[in-house]
Amino acid sequence: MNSNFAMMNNYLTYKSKPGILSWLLSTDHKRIGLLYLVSMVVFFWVAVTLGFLMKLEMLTPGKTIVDAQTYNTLFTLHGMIMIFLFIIPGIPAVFGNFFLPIQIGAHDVAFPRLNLLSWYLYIIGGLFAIVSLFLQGGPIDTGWTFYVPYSIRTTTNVILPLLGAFILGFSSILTGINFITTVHRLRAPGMTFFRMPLFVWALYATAWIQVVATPVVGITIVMVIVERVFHVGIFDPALGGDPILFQHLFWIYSHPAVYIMILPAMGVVSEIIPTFARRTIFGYKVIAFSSLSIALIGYFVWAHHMFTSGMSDTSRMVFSLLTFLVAVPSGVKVFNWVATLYKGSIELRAPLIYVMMFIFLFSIGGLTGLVLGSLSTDIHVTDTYFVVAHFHYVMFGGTAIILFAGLHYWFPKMFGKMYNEKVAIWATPLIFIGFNMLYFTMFILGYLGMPRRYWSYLPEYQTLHIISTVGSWILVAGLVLMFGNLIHALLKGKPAETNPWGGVTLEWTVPSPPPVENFEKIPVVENGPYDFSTINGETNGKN
Amino acid sequence: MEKIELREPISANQTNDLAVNQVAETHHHKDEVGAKIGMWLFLFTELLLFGGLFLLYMAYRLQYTNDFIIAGQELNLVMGTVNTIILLTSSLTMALSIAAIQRGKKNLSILFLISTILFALAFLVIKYFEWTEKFHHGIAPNAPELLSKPNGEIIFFGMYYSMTGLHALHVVIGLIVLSFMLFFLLRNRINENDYIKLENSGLYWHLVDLIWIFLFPLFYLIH
Amino acid sequence: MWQAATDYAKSVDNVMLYIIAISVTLLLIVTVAMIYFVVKYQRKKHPVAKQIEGNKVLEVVWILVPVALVLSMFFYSYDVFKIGRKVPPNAITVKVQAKMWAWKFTYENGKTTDTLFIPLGRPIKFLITSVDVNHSFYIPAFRIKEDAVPGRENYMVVEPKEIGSFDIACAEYCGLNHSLMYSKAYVVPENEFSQWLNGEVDDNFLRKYVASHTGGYKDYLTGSYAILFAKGCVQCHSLDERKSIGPSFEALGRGIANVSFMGRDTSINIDKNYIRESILYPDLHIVRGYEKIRMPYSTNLLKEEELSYIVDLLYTNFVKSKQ
Amino acid sequence: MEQGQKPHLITYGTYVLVWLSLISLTLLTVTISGVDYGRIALFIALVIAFVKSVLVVSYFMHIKFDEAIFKFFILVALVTLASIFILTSTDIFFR
Ligand code: HEA
Ligand code: HEA
Ligand code: CUA
Ligand SMILES: [Cu+2]
Repeated sequence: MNSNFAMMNNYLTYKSKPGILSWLLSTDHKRIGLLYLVSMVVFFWVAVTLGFLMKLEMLTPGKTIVDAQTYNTLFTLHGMIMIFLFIIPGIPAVFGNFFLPIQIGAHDVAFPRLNLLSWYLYIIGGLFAIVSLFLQGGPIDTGWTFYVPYSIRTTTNVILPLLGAFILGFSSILTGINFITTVHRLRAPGMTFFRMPLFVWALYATAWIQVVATPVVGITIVMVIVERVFHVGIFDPALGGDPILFQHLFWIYSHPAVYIMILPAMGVVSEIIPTFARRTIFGYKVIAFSSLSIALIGYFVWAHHMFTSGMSDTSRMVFSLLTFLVAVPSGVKVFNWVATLYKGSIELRAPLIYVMMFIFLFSIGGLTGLVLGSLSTDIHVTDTYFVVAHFHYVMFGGTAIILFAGLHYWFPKMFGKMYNEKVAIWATPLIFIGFNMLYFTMFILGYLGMPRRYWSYLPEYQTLHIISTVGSWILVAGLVLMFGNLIHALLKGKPAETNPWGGVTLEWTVPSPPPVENFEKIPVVENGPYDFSTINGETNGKN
Repeated sequence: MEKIELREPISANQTNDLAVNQVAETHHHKDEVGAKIGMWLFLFTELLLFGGLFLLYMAYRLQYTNDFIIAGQELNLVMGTVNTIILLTSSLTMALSIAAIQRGKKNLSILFLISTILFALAFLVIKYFEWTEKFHHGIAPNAPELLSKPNGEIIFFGMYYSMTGLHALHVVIGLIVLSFMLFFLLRNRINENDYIKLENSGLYWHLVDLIWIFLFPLFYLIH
Repeated sequence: MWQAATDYAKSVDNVMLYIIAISVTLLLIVTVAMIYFVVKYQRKKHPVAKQIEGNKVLEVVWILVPVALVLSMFFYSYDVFKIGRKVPPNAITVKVQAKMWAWKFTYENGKTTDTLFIPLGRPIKFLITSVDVNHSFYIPAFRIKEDAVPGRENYMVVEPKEIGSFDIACAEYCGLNHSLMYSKAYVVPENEFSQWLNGEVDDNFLRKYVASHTGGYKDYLTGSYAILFAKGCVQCHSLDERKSIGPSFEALGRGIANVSFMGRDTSINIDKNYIRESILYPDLHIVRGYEKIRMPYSTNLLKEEELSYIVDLLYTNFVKSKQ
Repeated sequence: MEQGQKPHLITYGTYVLVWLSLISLTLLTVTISGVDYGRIALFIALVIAFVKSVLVVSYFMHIKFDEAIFKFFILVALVTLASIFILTSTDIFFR
């Protein structure tokens, strides 16, 4: 690589416009990725604080620190921010924006200006939600699921946050459109579909869900607003509306949305494991197709959130069956990842440790998903802490942990700095122990019959709640250590090499940090994405 | 790691199906197929947006079959039919406008585009009269007169106002987009060699038409 | 806590065990293999990786085996589920009506209660609805739950197999006092049940009956405190000094309450009238240090004689005994 | 439209023909709606609407002459739409 070209055009230092504007008006996909990263971390921090407060409240039955109304707004905001502002944009908006074009050998995404618009919509949507906190009526208290008729009856500020969610949906759709088009149009010569890195495959599948699922929740949200303002009777049972239809429409989006959250994370895992095992991924095509089939089947299972809603028994049966089937492709991925470690040459570095933690925690989360997909058991544990435990395992133990893994994997590339790996590794046991104390207890609580969204509870649940709360403190310690380490590296880190881990996908061929247009000349691709044969020497490896 | 070499760009037939033979210099070149893909994806989101409402319609029509039939009689079939024809015709002129610019006939294209815009306006005007007439008869959301009717009829009009309202909103947006296109045409920003903008606006306009094709029988032709 | 008071509940526990057993096995296989490989093939010991691109047989196996496993789970679980949906011909019907934030049960002869009384060994069909927002009728000990949706009547079936009292909770978020929307289900023998239904015995008789058959923490239930449990009072007001959502009953013994009365701080003598007013109009005097929240089990939930009974009970046992 | 390749042009006449068919179909469906076909009336109206939309998509939106990828895309969108309808039906038709 021509180092002159790189030195002059590093995307971080490049100045196209005066001051901060060269960031806020930049259409460079890498800068937009960083804009997302910064804003997301801020929102995440807010939501995490809310979660932390909720756990404090749960220390004792009855009032501990806040009253019931405040608690209700706490979990609503916690859920909304985590879902709409943190985990759904999450990996696609940050790593997808940053690495998708580089990994397929392109200069940028297909519609760079649209990309920037997505970010602005994201910020506007977030602001809507935040502004509503300070208006007359108080913060929204419906839970992140906005079930009618409560959401059309409550006197809190519902309309503004709903509008915010709508706008965020728009932002997500635009990102999806951008990624699909980019994958179809901007692959480098020789980069066939089956030479794309699996992260790209995952993003591609995700983008399709974003495009075809998000509009449905968009219209649902709009209808709730219309219902509140004009009382048209679409959902309001007092006028003949059917609240269960709302739940259908809501979950038609919101179930696929959980795969919007997890698929990109699975893509990142498929990148990290081969790099540290120095070998090609086991069953490339199967993994690629499992991403597509998760996206596809994931579209057919939404009503497993409604097993007790009063929908028809036929429906319950069909959706339970389909739910079980959607678990299979995820299982295939897990098995393939583990098989990729077989006979590898494994270097246990920080990103890989996070990935191992992910495999364990996500498997627990996913396997308890089977308990929820099963009709008779779900009826008992639905809307209890069992569900709360399930989704924290998959969302936090799954996606968020991989977000951390991805940060540690790509940090040197993104910022050209290296962090202290020892500290990064030391944070993991804290996170692991804290996490399991915090959330595993919730499985037990749930099976014992402790419903969710409860501000107060029966005294017999207290011991478990205390363990859980203490777990949240340990977890916080671990996360602070981890983030602190990265922030320290940002300020004081040693310069990073072009390819610190020995990865073979395209991003490791460009300098750290990458130049403005990524490649001086678009590369020509002649191999599959995880071809380590040259690194290992000619004679070894391939069978 | 040397597996990926930097070479001179290779010829297009070495690339796969749709990947553009993309090199640094052509980076800023317009990718028309790409733009069209983007537009179609956007149309799908619109389709699913309305899809949600159609789903609601299906459920409620099943639940309140008779009320729907009674309420459906109140809509003005003549106005509905005229509006359908207007919208279909506007689609024709839209297509013709693109056909004209493809052949380099700028003035003809402008003429057709203007007629599309006029048809769109006509559609909205008729819609306006239809709605206000209903309002005068007390059939408006939350109006006491409507609320005194059976639940099924309230829902029918709820669906009617939401769906035709959302559709009308799309007509308005289309109107704005088409006006911009007219401006671009006049300024030669859209021309024989570069008319993808007009094509994409056309796609959007046809989608609006398409939605109406279904709304029409579902609301006006109930018996 | 861990009660399974119907055959159905026991079957659900078995399904749970079945799924968990398979899950734990798979989890162990995955985790052990992962750690084993990471240790065994670490770069120091195994510097050159073998490039294995896949193995058709293995991949087919780990698609088909999970498919088989999940299908078995599905059928097992669905079988059990069907039991809970079948309405036996000899079932009696109880209507359940939810509203913010209380339950109302209506029996076949029109009698209504806020605590549920059901006969042992008879299948009961609950018809569940709501008058305002969504709620969910949840009895953990029976492993059943069904949403109460306004404008609809959902159903579920229970066949209690154990005498006892079981918590009823609301499991669908319904606003401010969602977490306080508890009630109790008392399972009594059919004989006692029909006596009660015909008005020959009263609620307290059944409560005592249940308490005498179960014992333990339900000691209270044998005594006159039973009603405080039945009506859910103790959810928020403890019988000892423990501070809970509302002031503890024990605190009544001080004879004087420091309250905020119509926005002004004053002290007030505790007498029967004060107690009665506090139940009927919870917002009237707010004891200092507590929040003003709407007490769910107040006004329309207590019949006049129940109210007098509770007032007497509290006055005699907490206020007078301390004087 | 790869570089250098001329786009497929549809003649004015074709467009007008398509438009004429659309108008006739509209008039047809309005006329039919006057006749009482009972339960299948809705079905007939929807079939006509479907035919109309196929005409619009194929010609006005010239999908008929576009790359295969676009047809595939439309298929994806339609399958999605169909599946949410069918799966929701398992509830609303069996209540
Ligand atoms: C990242 C997000 C995410 C992911 C990936 C998942 C994944 C899954 N979820 Fe989860 N889920 C949520 C987020 C997520 N979920 C959220 C947020 C809620 C609650 C929403 C709310 O109400 O607020 C929820 C709720 C929820 C419910 C409703 C519960 C209720 O309210 O009653 C159900 C029911 O079926 C369910 C099932 C599943 C299943 C079967 C999977 C599967 O995809 C899991 C697949 C993975 C595995 C199975 C593990 C790996 C596999 C193996 C190790 C071996 C293979 C083994 C076999 C197949 C036997 N989830
Ligand atoms: C990605 C999603 C996500 C994540 C990460 C979390 C994280 C946490 N959640 Fe989450 N939670 C949800 C999504 C998530 N949650 C959703 C969707 C709901 C449902 C809402 C509803 O019912 O409507 C929910 C509901 C929910 C409940 C149930 C409420 C109820 O039903 O009554 C509880 C209970 O305690 C809880 C607790 C927590 C806690 C303690 C954390 C903690 O955050 C974990 C502890 C971690 C920390 C505290 C991090 C500390 C880190 C720092 C301080 C970072 C510093 C950073 C920098 C310097 C950059 N959550
Ligand atoms: Cu009633 Cu929750
Ligand atoms: Cu789901």
